Amino acid sequence: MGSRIVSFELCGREVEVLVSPMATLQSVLRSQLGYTGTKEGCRQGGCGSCTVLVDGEPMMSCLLPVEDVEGRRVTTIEGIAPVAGLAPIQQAFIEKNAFQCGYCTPGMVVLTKTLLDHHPSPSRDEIIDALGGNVCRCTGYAPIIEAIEAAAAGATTDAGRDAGDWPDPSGER
Amino acid sequence: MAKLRGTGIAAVNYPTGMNLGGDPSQALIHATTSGSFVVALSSTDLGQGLRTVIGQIAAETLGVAADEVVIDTADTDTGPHCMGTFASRATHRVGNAVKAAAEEARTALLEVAALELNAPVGGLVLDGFGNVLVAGDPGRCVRVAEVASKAQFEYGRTISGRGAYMKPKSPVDPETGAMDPDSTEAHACTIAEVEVDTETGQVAVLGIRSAYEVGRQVNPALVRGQIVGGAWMGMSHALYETTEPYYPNPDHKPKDFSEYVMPGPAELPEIDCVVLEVPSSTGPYGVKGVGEMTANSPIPAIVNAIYHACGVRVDDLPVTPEKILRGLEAKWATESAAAAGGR
Amino acid sequence: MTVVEYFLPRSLAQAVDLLSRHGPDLLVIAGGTVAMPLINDGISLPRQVMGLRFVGLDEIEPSDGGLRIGATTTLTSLLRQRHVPMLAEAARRTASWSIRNMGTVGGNLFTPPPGGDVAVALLALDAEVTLEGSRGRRTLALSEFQTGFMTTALEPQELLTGIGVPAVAGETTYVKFGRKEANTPSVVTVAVRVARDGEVVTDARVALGAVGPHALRARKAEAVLVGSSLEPGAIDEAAEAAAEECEPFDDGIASAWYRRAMVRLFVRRALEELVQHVALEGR
Amino acid sequence: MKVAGHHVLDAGPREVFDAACDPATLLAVIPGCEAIEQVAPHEYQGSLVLRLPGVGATFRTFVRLVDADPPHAAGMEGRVEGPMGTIAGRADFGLTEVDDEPAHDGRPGAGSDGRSIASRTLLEYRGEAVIQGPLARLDSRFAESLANTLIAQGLQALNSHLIEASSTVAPASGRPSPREAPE
Repeated sequence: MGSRIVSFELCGREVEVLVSPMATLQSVLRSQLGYTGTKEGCRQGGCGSCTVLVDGEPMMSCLLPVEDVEGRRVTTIEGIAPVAGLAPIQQAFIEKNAFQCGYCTPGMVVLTKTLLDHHPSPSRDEIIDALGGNVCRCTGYAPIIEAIEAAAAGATTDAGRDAGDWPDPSGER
Repeated sequence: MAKLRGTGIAAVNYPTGMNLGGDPSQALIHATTSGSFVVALSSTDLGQGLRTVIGQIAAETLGVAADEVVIDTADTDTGPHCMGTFASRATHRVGNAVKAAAEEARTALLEVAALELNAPVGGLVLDGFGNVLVAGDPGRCVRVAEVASKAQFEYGRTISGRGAYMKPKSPVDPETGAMDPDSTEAHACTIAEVEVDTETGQVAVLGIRSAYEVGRQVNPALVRGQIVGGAWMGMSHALYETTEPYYPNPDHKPKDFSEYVMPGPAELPEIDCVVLEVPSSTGPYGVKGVGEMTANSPIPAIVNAIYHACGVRVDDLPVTPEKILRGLEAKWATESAAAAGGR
Repeated sequence: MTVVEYFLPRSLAQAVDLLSRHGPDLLVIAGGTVAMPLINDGISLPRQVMGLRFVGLDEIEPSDGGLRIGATTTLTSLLRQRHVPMLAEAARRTASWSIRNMGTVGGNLFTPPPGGDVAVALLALDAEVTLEGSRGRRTLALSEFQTGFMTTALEPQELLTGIGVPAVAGETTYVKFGRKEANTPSVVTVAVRVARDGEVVTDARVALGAVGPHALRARKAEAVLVGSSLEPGAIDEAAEAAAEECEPFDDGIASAWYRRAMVRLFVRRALEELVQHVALEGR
Repeated sequence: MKVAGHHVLDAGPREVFDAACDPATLLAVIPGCEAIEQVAPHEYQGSLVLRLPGVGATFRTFVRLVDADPPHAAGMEGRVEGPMGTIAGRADFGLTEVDDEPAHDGRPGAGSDGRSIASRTLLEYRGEAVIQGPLARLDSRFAESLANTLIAQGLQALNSHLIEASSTVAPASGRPSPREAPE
């Protein structure tokens, strides 16, 4: 009872999905549409691991009834990268080792990509304010802030997906 | 409004792994037909990077590229035994087991390659890029992938290895109390700089600078990540986090991220570290553990810095602004009483 | 999730009609930042819910030197308006970027302490709320709207539709103090507004957040300030009065003892900041 | 959950006690009370509608007066049941006649209109309740703060009702209109 079809634009393509009333966008993305890059964290709007963009603005998909995005444009981590290679902020995350366990990373990347879209050269205060709702328990934020600053300064390599940053396994550094 | 600055120092010796009733980890490795190697473990990666460093140790020992190694930690019911991921033991214990398994698998690989190249096993080397070469005769070589395929389709052999490592139980000497509880110890020293607002009791951590001696680093980027993240977490334990509230009523325990107080990006101090490498005699390639210890020395260093800044010694964590204000009030009361008594 | 029907009316008339037809068991949400955590946790188990995202109450308009703020205006929109800087500052210090994109100004009036920081600024500005239902429309001072912890003067058949902010009379300061800088629940929030004739204070508002069942006015502190020249003695006395009349509580963020101490401190700091600001402007 | 407090009411203990036993009065003064009926001597059941942020719910209530010692003391056992869970407990009330002193708790509404009142009652209450179900997962501050708010609102309404009853011959009925802004 009460199920309805909701349609919206997801990472550049139109989707239609039959949802139960007030299912969260986050659960629909993961369980029904297979977009598992958006993580389920606290489901309280307190951790940011479920961050997605709605019409280009970051929102917590765990607090968003999917009916509320009817006709709107939703972008998840799956839609952040260009067709080939990585977005500069993704490359910067790799180069600055801006993750440890990786659970917060999709939300962080979606958020910081948007930050740079809004503010190509963000101030330290703007970075801090933007990150304030996304919890990282591993890195202590330092390398994430470094990654944002590097991406803003255009100071990442433009290498594509294959550019690993692993130390040489032989141990010769 | 007074803002007082102080500096504190603390050091830690951190044992890698635990004594337990014997502390084993085991590993199995086999080559697939395509020449990649699967390392089967029950040691769980809980986000610390175990799969990365274990993969590096396996690749280094096997003589293949790191991306040719698949770490399978799928199932603790069916995988080789491991005591678990704790006490910073995995790189050392699991690494030793994987290294042993990789050595056996490498020998099995070279035995088949020797048949292909018609050369003695002892005269073969792996170049780390997927080739087995005859030493001194680089024209004679064969791809690892080809060896792996032929082992299974032509020779009917497995390319595999078994590895086990165990820290034996060390009983306490009833006379002296002596025992050997750990295999190796890592060391660190932290200097913290803080600023205390005497009106709010808030502490701002300005800097956390540390020196770490962690044995041989398998992955320096991960080591640095652990140290920087651990410094932040140590600061968080020192000043913010608690599941037991400091107020009388346990009902006030935090239930979600809006109430569980921890620092955000604005509270990030300047974090700096240097890493020294003194290889351990027992770890694979000389490793020690660097996980848990990184949150240790920042805590007493910060608490000492608070004492240095404002003369308030708090000995239960976290050091909340309220504890500092109450400590300052008690201190001023004592001082004014002493001043009155001295008159 | 127990919801069997989720209504998304496209106009206020539709929303009012739905509410009168379904009665008070119809849970009304706007940005969802208060209700959805309770629903996700299985604490609130509504069967019928009405979302206000598409009713068209999300505009901010200048009005008689003040503002008319639609109830479902997002905190981000409030942050971006330039007419009343204190409201922009209050929005800026509320929650996080993503939450501000969802949470609404109207919803902020229902947020239990230690949240609800925008309400504190609105209280200092003598804001009034517009309530509409099947029986018509009425307006109420914000100070009369919040009646207790999580309770308001909203009747079962009514919706909060807008907030009116009169032209700002006097100078304002807004201070939010939490355990951390960004995205923090309040230890205490202080919003002050002082109107002066020359040096003498003719009207004063001291509003406090997170130290009572809802945003409070420190009326004794206000009385101390009126007639004073904001001299240090008057500021100290007002701060002391505010600390005495607030009703702080213990929670995981801070104890009642600490909150009261911080009311004393931050009312003083807010008033001192206001004096400094005025001195700079006067030069 | 524990609640305790006191309140000064602008009527004598007998009037207060009788009003508190009158279903019509209770309907008028209990916040959100939609219906109330007496099902046995000193036993009432009814329904309560609370529109709380994030929660909209009707609660079934059941209250029994026990250990009544009119007009000085009474105990009350009760249950509130709703989709969020159940609150069950007991509260004890003491009523003491007091001199015409300023209100003890300083709350507005208690004799604050300057009118001379023949006698006043200090009402003291102390209650303890067990919360079960989803509601129990909230911080106890929520339930306690909400209970204190509802008790304060109920007693304020009761006081207005008592003042009104003493100044008019006919007993007041219906729910009090929402208070207007004093300005």
